[in-house]
Amino acid sequence: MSLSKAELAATVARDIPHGAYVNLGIGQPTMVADHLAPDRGVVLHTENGMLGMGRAAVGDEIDPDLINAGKVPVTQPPGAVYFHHADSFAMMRGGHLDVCVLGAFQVSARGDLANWHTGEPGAIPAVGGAMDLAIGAKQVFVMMTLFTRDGTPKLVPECTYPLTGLRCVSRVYTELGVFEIEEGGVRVRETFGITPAELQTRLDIELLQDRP
Amino acid sequence: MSLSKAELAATVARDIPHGAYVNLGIGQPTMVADHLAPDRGVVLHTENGMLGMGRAAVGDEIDPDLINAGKVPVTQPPGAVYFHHADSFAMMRGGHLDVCVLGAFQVSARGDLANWHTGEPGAIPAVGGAMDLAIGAKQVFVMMTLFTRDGTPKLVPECTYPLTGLRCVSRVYTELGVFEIEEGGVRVRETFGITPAELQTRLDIELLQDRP
Amino acid sequence: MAGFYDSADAAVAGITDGSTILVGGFGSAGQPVELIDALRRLGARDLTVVSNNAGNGDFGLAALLTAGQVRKMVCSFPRQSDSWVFDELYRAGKIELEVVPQGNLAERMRAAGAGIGAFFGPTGVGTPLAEGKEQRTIDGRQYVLEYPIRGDIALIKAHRSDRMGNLVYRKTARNFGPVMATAATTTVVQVGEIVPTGDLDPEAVVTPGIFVDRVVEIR
Amino acid sequence: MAGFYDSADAAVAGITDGSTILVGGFGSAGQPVELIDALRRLGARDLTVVSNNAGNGDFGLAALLTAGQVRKMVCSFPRQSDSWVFDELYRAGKIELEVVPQGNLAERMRAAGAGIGAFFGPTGVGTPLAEGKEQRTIDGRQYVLEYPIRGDIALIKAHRSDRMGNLVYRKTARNFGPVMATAATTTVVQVGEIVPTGDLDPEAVVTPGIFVDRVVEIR
Repeated sequence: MSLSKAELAATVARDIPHGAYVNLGIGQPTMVADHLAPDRGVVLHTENGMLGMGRAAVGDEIDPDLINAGKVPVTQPPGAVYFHHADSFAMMRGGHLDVCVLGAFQVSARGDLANWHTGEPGAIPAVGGAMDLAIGAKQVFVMMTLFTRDGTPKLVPECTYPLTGLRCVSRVYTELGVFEIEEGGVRVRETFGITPAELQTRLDIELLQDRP
Repeated sequence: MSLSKAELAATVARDIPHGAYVNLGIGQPTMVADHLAPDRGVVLHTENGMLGMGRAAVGDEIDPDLINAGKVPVTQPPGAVYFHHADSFAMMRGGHLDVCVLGAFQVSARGDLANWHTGEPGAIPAVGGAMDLAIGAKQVFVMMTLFTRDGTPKLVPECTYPLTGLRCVSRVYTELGVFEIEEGGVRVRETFGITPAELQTRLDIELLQDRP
Repeated sequence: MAGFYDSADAAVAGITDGSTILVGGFGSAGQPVELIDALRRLGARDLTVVSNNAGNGDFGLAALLTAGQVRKMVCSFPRQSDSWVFDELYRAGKIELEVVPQGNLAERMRAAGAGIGAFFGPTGVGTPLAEGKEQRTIDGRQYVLEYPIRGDIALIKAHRSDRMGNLVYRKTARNFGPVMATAATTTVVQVGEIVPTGDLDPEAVVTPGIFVDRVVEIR
Repeated sequence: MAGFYDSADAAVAGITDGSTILVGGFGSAGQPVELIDALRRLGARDLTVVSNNAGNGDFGLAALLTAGQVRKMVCSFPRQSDSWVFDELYRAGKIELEVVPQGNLAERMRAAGAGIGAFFGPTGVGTPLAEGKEQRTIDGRQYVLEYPIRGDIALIKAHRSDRMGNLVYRKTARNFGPVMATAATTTVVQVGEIVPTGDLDPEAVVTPGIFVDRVVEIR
């Protein structure tokens, strides 16, 4: 069986090291937080100026001055700290975060990321922190469906959408499999409800199938 | 009568605008603080990370964690704030201070400053914050004796000592006169116990004598 | 030395047509709505506004856009679920847009405030937003040369000010405020409360008063 | 994630010969004397030490120099009234010295921590300390290109830490600590007190725990 969105989020969460500093991009990556048990000691960064971010706020907890990068109200657990935007992005760009988890339109076989712009003529460009996040962690995990709705692969030889970052993705999590971007190519780490051989037939990139 | 050191400090203090943010370099410039009445609202910066620095600490006030750039214990008046070294120097280099008052070995007619190194072969070089202070304020005032002990002028056509900063001095306060460094040359602003004409005979630079 | 004003209108007086205005806030958090409203009433036009977003709903920055006072937006993320005012102006060709990655926006304003002439940053290498920019490889890594972004005016919101203009912020409403305060010729701040000098913890002040020119209390 | 150690010796264990060590402090204020003493006992040699000064009296950094463990000092102001240890080594040709303007020292470490590849700074233009460096005129002002200073290890002193490694400092002892914490691969901190997580004001933390690797309480 291919993974549900919740299962995919749980799979990403499983691979985040104990005590890691992590930024979860807006959208689907936010769901990873639901699968990080407190005893894992994972510390969440939100680029609008907070480390140690808590869960989504509910009811009386909602405070318009306390939001995440997706502008969703969150909570302040013990040990949380605040800083300004330049310090927050210096923290990212300086490579201090262990993991960023991002969504994507496309990832190339060498780890190029496209996730900010579809390149459509009428679209209003909006990059936010995407380009900083793409280069802002020791490891960048992408969470996405492996195919678009019309069946086109999103793990591709070369991105056709405008790039967010060059050679920045370390791992790609999809409903059908987890892929490691290595120097020599893309390695299949695990598959869900499909064999590696079947996966190979549906993708335009050469998959490395076995750990050396 | 030429000015005493205390009178010179009072003269510099007189010319600091109400409410100005000021850095007083170590050594003689520190004395300016004694002549800044509290109602002048002048706020002192010390580059080791404090704005709103108080007077020298005495007796029980002495706290080894609370010192000025000369490593002298000082006090913390209401409204004082602390910041780290990068923020402190960003404040200076960004041109936010109104006035820096510095000592000097030499100042050139176009405002070059030499105050960090005598250039002697055996001397251990030590620049500290001098080069940052030299370019770190809207106006840089120099306080110095006009002549060395052997009578050589310190306001010179070209500095012979290694430079601290280029074209950075706006005004020079000495025991014999105050000099304004202008685009067109050095203007005598006031003299003490000597006539401008006499001063001219003792200096190797052309003095502009009258306000245009 | 910070000056204290009785109203937002008094605090923004004198802002001229054609100014570049740095506007604090990330979405609504930290957005200095009352100062922006006063700028709208002042009527200054042909403005360049630097802000992370391009307005939310019909208030604050969005209302300033509606009034036609803004020639150009410099921001990282104009397109939001409630950015219909900007979207319509942009599609009608009535407003210019310069998109800057969020970290570059912050770091370029920091550079302006810190006297940095330019810096080689890692963000955007190989992307359309780095096209035409000087690039350099340093220690095996590629960088893009970025220049400071300066403002004539910064409009920001803080939590408290003392009478020296020292500021503290509140939670993630801090965001761009401290950086913008350093990057503008004149920094105008709306605060929730003005407290006596000495009441703020000297270790906890985020923006020293040297960066603050005008303060107005908006409760 | 910050680790907590029972002694200064345990906290500095593993520092190897040839390391570049960033050492906090401005004179004695903020100097992590107990960590430096532990480094001396550890015996690592051939060190490059980056610190504002080159030691005071016969203790701390000065004692490390006396022990002959430091090959090179990078600092802004080695020469002080009580820097006789350094002075003697320097005049005897037993230690190298690189003098860096104090603001460049701070900003270059900040650049290392912030992922900046290099920056054009205003300090030192036209002086001997800018000789041989790339220069550029930007917007009519001259600048010198400065590169990051990175450390393998930072040894710093803070006032308090919580169990997340979040740090607050005390008065002007803050100085280089927060910048060095960002610029080193491994940051070791001696604090006066470790407090329970939640006891520090989240608005007043200066160094977030992400920059802190090892903490030891030295009362």
